[in-house]
Amino acid sequence: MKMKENIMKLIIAYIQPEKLPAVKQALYEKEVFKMSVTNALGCGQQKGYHETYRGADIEVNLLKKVCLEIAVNSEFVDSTIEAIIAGARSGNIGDGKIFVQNLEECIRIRTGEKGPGAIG
Amino acid sequence: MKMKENIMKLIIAYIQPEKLPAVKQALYEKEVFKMSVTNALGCGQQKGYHETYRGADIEVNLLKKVCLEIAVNSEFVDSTIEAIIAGARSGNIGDGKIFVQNLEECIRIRTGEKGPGAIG
Amino acid sequence: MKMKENIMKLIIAYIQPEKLPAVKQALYEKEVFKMSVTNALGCGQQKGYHETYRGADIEVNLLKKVCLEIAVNSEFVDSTIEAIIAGARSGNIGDGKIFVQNLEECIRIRTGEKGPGAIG
Amino acid sequence: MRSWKRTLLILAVLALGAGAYAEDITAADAMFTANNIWMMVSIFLVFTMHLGFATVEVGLTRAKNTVNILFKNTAIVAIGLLTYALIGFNLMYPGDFIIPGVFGFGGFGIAAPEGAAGLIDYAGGAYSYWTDFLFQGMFAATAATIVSGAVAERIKLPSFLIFSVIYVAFVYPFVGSWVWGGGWLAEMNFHDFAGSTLVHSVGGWGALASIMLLGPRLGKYVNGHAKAIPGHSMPLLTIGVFLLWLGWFGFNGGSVLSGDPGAVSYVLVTTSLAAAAGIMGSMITTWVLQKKPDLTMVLNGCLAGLVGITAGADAVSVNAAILIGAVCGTVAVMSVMMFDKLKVDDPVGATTVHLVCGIIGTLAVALSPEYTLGVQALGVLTYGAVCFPAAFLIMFVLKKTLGIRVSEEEELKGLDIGEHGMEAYSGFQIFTNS
Amino acid sequence: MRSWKRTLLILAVLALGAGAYAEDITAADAMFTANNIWMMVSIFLVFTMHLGFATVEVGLTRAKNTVNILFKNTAIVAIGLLTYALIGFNLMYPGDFIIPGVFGFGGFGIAAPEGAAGLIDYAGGAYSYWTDFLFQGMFAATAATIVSGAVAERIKLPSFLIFSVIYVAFVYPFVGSWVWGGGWLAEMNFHDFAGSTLVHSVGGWGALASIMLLGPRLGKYVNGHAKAIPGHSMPLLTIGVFLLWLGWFGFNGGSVLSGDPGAVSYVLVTTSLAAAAGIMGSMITTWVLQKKPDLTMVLNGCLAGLVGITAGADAVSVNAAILIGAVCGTVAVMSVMMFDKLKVDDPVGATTVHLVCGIIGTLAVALSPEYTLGVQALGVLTYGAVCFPAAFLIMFVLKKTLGIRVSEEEELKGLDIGEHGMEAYSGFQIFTNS
Amino acid sequence: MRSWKRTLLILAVLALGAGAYAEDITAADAMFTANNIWMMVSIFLVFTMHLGFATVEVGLTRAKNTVNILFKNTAIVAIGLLTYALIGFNLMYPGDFIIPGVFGFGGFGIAAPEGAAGLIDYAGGAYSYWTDFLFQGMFAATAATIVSGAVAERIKLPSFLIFSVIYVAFVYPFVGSWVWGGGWLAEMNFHDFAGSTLVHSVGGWGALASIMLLGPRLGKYVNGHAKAIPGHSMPLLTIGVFLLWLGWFGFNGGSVLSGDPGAVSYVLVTTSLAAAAGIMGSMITTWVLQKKPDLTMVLNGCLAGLVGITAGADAVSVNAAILIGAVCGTVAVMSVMMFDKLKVDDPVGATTVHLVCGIIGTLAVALSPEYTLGVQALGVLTYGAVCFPAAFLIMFVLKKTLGIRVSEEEELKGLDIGEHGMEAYSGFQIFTNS
Ligand SMILES: Nc1ncnc2c1ncn2[C@@H]1O[C@H](COP(=O)(O)OP(=O)(O)O)[C@@H](O)[C@H]1O
Ligand SMILES: Nc1ncnc2c1ncn2[C@@H]1O[C@H](COP(=O)(O)OP(=O)(O)O)[C@@H](O)[C@H]1O
Ligand SMILES: Nc1ncnc2c1ncn2[C@@H]1O[C@H](COP(=O)(O)OP(=O)(O)O)[C@@H](O)[C@H]1O
Repeated sequence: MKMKENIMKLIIAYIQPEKLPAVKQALYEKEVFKMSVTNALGCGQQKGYHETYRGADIEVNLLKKVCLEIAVNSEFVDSTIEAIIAGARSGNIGDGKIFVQNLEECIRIRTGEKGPGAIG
Repeated sequence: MKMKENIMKLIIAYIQPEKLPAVKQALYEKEVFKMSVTNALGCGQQKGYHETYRGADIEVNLLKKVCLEIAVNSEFVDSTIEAIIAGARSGNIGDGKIFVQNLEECIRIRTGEKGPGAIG
Repeated sequence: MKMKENIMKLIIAYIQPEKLPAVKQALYEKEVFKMSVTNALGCGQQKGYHETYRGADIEVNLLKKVCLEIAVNSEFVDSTIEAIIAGARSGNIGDGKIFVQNLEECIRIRTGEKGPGAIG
Repeated sequence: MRSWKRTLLILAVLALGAGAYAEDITAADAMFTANNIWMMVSIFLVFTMHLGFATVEVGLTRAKNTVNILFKNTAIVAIGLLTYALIGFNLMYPGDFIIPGVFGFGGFGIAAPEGAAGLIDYAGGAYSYWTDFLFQGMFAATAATIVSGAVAERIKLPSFLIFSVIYVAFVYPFVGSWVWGGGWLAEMNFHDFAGSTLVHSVGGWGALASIMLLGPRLGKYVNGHAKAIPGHSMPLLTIGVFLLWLGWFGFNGGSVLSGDPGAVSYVLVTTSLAAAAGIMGSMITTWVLQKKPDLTMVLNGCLAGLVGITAGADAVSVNAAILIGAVCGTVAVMSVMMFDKLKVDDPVGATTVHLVCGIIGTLAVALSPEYTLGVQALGVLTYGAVCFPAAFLIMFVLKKTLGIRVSEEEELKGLDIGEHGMEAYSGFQIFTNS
Repeated sequence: MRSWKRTLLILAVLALGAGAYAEDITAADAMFTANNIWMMVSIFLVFTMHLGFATVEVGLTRAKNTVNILFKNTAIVAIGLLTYALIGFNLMYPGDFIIPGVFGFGGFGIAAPEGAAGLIDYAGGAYSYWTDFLFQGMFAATAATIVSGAVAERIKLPSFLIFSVIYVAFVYPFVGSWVWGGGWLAEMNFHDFAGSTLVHSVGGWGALASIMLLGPRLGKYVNGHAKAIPGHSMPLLTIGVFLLWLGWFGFNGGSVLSGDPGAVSYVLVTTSLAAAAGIMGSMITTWVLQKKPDLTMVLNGCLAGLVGITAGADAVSVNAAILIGAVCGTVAVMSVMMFDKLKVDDPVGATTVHLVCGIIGTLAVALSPEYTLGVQALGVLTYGAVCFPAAFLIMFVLKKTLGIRVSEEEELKGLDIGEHGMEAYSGFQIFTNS
Repeated sequence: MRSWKRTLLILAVLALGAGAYAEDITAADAMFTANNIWMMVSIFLVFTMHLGFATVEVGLTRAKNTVNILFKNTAIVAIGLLTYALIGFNLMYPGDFIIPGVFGFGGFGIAAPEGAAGLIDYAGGAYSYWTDFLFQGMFAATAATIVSGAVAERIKLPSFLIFSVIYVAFVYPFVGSWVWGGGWLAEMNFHDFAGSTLVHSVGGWGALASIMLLGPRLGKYVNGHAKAIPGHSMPLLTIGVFLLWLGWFGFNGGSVLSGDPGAVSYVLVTTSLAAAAGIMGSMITTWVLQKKPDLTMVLNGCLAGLVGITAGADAVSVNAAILIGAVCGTVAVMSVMMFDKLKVDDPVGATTVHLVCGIIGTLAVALSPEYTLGVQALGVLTYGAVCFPAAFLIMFVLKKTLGIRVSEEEELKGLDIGEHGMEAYSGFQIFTNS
């Protein structure tokens, strides 16, 4: 177990929805082609906004974000992170976060193939 | 590596959708302001319900849930968990679960800042 | 910590949406009843498709997938993985991936119960 | 579609020499046919309003209560027509009164007078008996539909249906007889052309009484101030408002009760300009008060203008019509906010549009020299004094017996699952936590 | 809009002295104009039904097949009108028959008789030739539209279009000529006022034959019992049903084939009350059988009542109309369940609404003393005996040649991507796994 | 609805002996009533088109800009009617010109001529003054609505509203007077029956000028070639197209300016067949060019056929109508692709449908022997030469002053949040990253 732990990582990134195309582009350039995307709502330093609907107060503090999950072998971690930052940074609050976790195992359903080889 | 592992945690909680406002409130009180939310479908002890649609049987066993992901520094883990429980518990089946994982790394996209400092 | 680490795992699987019923069925047979489901978009070997909309090119490379998250005690890991594969494999590109991670802790919100006992 | 009979007819005609069959047609017959066609067109337009109400109410509420609202609005149309056939029509147009000018009843069920009496002679060649019934019947359901929007997202289905039956079968036609049935208010020259008061206020008072007893939706008023609960479909809302405007052409235009070209087309013009002015008035007001112009307010403003002109569409000048529309549109925006201040939770603004603007419109009839503010005000007060207590009583009894409010859990999960066991948008990912 | 010509006209008029121009207008002209306006209004209403069908079918099916259904329903309207102009009209109304009472053909294309023969004399002053064609043409497409709903979510687009062309161009007008064309059933005094049988059953038989050959949708019947496949938009469904009711005013009201005030307004009343009774009947039935009242059943019940009254709207009493509506509404709920028991998968309940209730309605005409149950039953059987095999044959040939069912993979991904390469709700998160 | 007055009337009648009241009704009165009813029905149909435009535009754009589009289309109707009442009507139908055949103005506001002059004598018994105003007024807003679709998803709300006011209040009626007002083009026998040029091209030229100044939406043209930006609701699009077709019955049918049975019903037939042919033509074309048939193209094709037939609906033969429809449908598909090649971004294809097919239709009038290609072409060129620069100028000034385009950030987040602070589909999970 121990070893593997260092071999594969799961990278989770929350970015601004409108940055998704740019991030995908940046990842492709780094030859990271595989990822999963979900849309999420985020709440952070970016304070959200106040609106009124029919005169009543509406406080939107859960902002639309996109969540990327990318499993990579450790040698790709840095380049993947760089790519995400390159694509997602605008310098404004709300740009988002990247989280990195260990991955114990990875299996390709189609082939049953396991481990690092199954990631790509 | 070892060390960091103990420094940052990723808390994943599945709760009843209608409890989200209460949980957010409870988290704010514990000064946990940052989180990501997605809506999910859950299936657990709570057995779901049977309905008929045009006379045909419809078994809904994937119930609407909300998923919270919160990255925190370890000293916040307990208070965060308490807050979630405080906000989400109704005592009924279906209240949900909290999962805790290690977090290897955290990066703030805007600044490139890394580690515990980037979490908050 | 160390110990627990080996006791509980979080299994994340990305599958084809249309396979969800089959996978659920397979999991039930292995007595895995608890899971969370979200829908995701995936991009992998499966190249997506080109269409034209009003004559303009539309490249869909984020394909609809379903994401399963299942927390299990380690003795269930293999049977769970087998069940997912059994339900999700079609032999075609796009079948998806399974990722396994360590789980540090698990809490049942309703009871406050912790650890392996709270998983099921 | 028995075209073959047609064929025979033609042969006959040709036999007689073309046009021969035409001899016995009189100008009065032709006029009767034309008038009646106009009234039938008005029936279709008023019918369309029920779809308009349904989509407006759905658009301004949450996805999780959509099926329930659609169900209520479908049921109401059926209830309205059937009870009106059984009782309402003869209660509202009793012919001669039992208590003079106050109460009369022509007996159960509907049946056309024999021969010409049910046709050309029924209304001086303006429309047939059956046309009259159906036109009036389409109006009847409206009063209950107005209530439906205000009580949306929290009322128990059976209680609402019972309320509707009673309100539509008895209250609406009973009070209606005082003016349109030729009762005492009519004799006092109270003027409510197409029903700012008789239809809209009657519904509005019912809505107000109901939501006062029902209380606000969960999460609407959080520690003392109003929180927004956004409607889930602006397209459905907009479709509804356009359909209502369209329907209003028949609601007001048909209320001329004949196809008289001058009278009807004038009513269509005042109606349209009031609606347009309502849009403009509310647009400016919402832009000023809310910084950003709120579509729901502008659409409410359009309806406000329409309700406002309904009482005097035939009587006021073109400029007065524009003024009435603009005032109603402006007031509508403020009124919606005011009701929120008063913690009276009305998801669709029914009380604002139908009650508040119904009153304004009824009073505004006095802009025409033929009518006096005093009598108009008397009418407004009378209807309030009768309809509010009546609705309150019915709802109160239901509250004490069947109960009128769904459980907190059901309200959170939504009435679609709770009352109907189904979703409005199966498969769609919708955040139900608000 | 050549208002300037108008101006000239006015000048002319003023020259002659006001009203002078009016001298040569006869009452018959005015009556003709009024009648024809009524028929044109009916055309618009029947046209609206096509939108109603489209939204009903979309609402009761899954989001992933929406584009395909909308496409089919749009194509059908075009196919219906064009084929009816080319062949249908002259096949359905041949004038004189080649095989007496059974088959006739007036030649290809449409052309109005010269002068008055195509105008006031064409139908005894009821409507013009062109009005007749368009009114009939709007009906034609309906038969195919009914099939469209039943075969939704699994049929191959090209095969469906070919089926529609043949069914609408040949089968519908051919069998229609037996009654409306003045054929043998008309001579036997078989009565189908607006088409419970000629339109709805003809469509219903086509639907039944098609879905029997097509088989149920994947996942509809899992180890022996029916699983629900919920429709994705209750608002669209409801919009559709209201539009269909609206359209029915023209479908039935226009079938009087003139603006006759008494006859038309009576038909509107029976039609409305039957629809209302259909809602009530189905509401009670679904509430009892399903514990919670199912909106889709109530809306089917409304359509069931409308289909039921279509055959006898002009002939039965008001009470009979309510009875027919209530019966059809009640039967509709049970019939939907029965077809599921029989594993005949009809996503929208077309066979129930149009076939089952079409038959009930046609037989119910015998409630009127003028008509006999025997002849009505004969008509029902005749149409079944001809249309079912005809539709079956066409579909069978298509199945053996082009194929009629999409691949399993396409069915799972949805026909929108498969047949059209597009999504109906781009950007929306929708679970496509059912 | 003062039925009691009715009652009195009836009593009176009975006193006089049945039918007595009928004596003073003339055939001309009846004809006037019938004609006017037809024109009022046309008003309702044209009104419905505004809802059609709104839903079409919403359906073809992204969810995040829905509120903004609905807001614009609601505002335009109000602006159209009010400005037309204030200025437009008297600018378009000045009666007598100041600059002969080119410019006239009848004064501000609307007021009916006294007595018969505003009624039966106003238009030779065809319709009343008020009917005329409202029918024309409903047309007016259309020109701006056409622009609205083309500039969707990126234009600043205030600038658009200002543009609309100017274009609708001045440009549209001014140029309209040249033909419908009896101006110089009318005198040259230029024929544009219901407005392929006067309404649709006028709107189309405005749209073209606007989008040229506005530029394409972000992400529409990526390194040189067009990317698809799919519309978010095919059901709304389809509802809109059906409503537009429905409305066109009044747009064209009402342009006969009387209920004349032969003329109107013929126009309805040519209109319907052209729409059907437009569907067929575009269906075949998209199927061939895009491999899979694109619903949005087919629906554009239907509108293309309708716009195409608008100029000659009364003048061309049935076969010519079908030809015109088929050609327009085919051209529409190619034209949409061509504009994309030219990097002129028109989200809804307004320039294709209204401008390109408006021109084709106007020229196609020459298929009728009464009119010459030369004059028709002259008309087309004239309107282009005036409207394009006019629209360009207005937009250009706005661009230099208020600005016409929202910020990039707002465009990405969507105009609903940006301009209105609200969402169209609250609660729904929608990917906003495209
Ligand atoms: N501690 C955290 N846990 C989970 N999600 C987070 C956390 N911090 C930030 N996020 C996600 O990242 C998004 C952007 O973070 P925010 O603090 O608003 O901007 P910045 O990172 O630039 O300060 C948030 O909306 C949220 O979705
Ligand atoms: N082992 C698990 N893996 C993933 N998700 C789970 C697991 N157990 C529970 N959940 C999530 O928590 C929700 C509530 O769990 P449930 O068992 O229904 O209630 P309780 O935890 O009160 O017994 C489920 O719907 C599911 O979303
Ligand atoms: N490295 C990865 N990181 C995250 N998600 C992945 C990764 N690889 C695959 N996936 C998910 O699995 C899905 C199927 O993967 P794909 O490569 O298309 O098929 P296969 O695994 O059969 O080659 C993808 O659409 C994506 O959602």
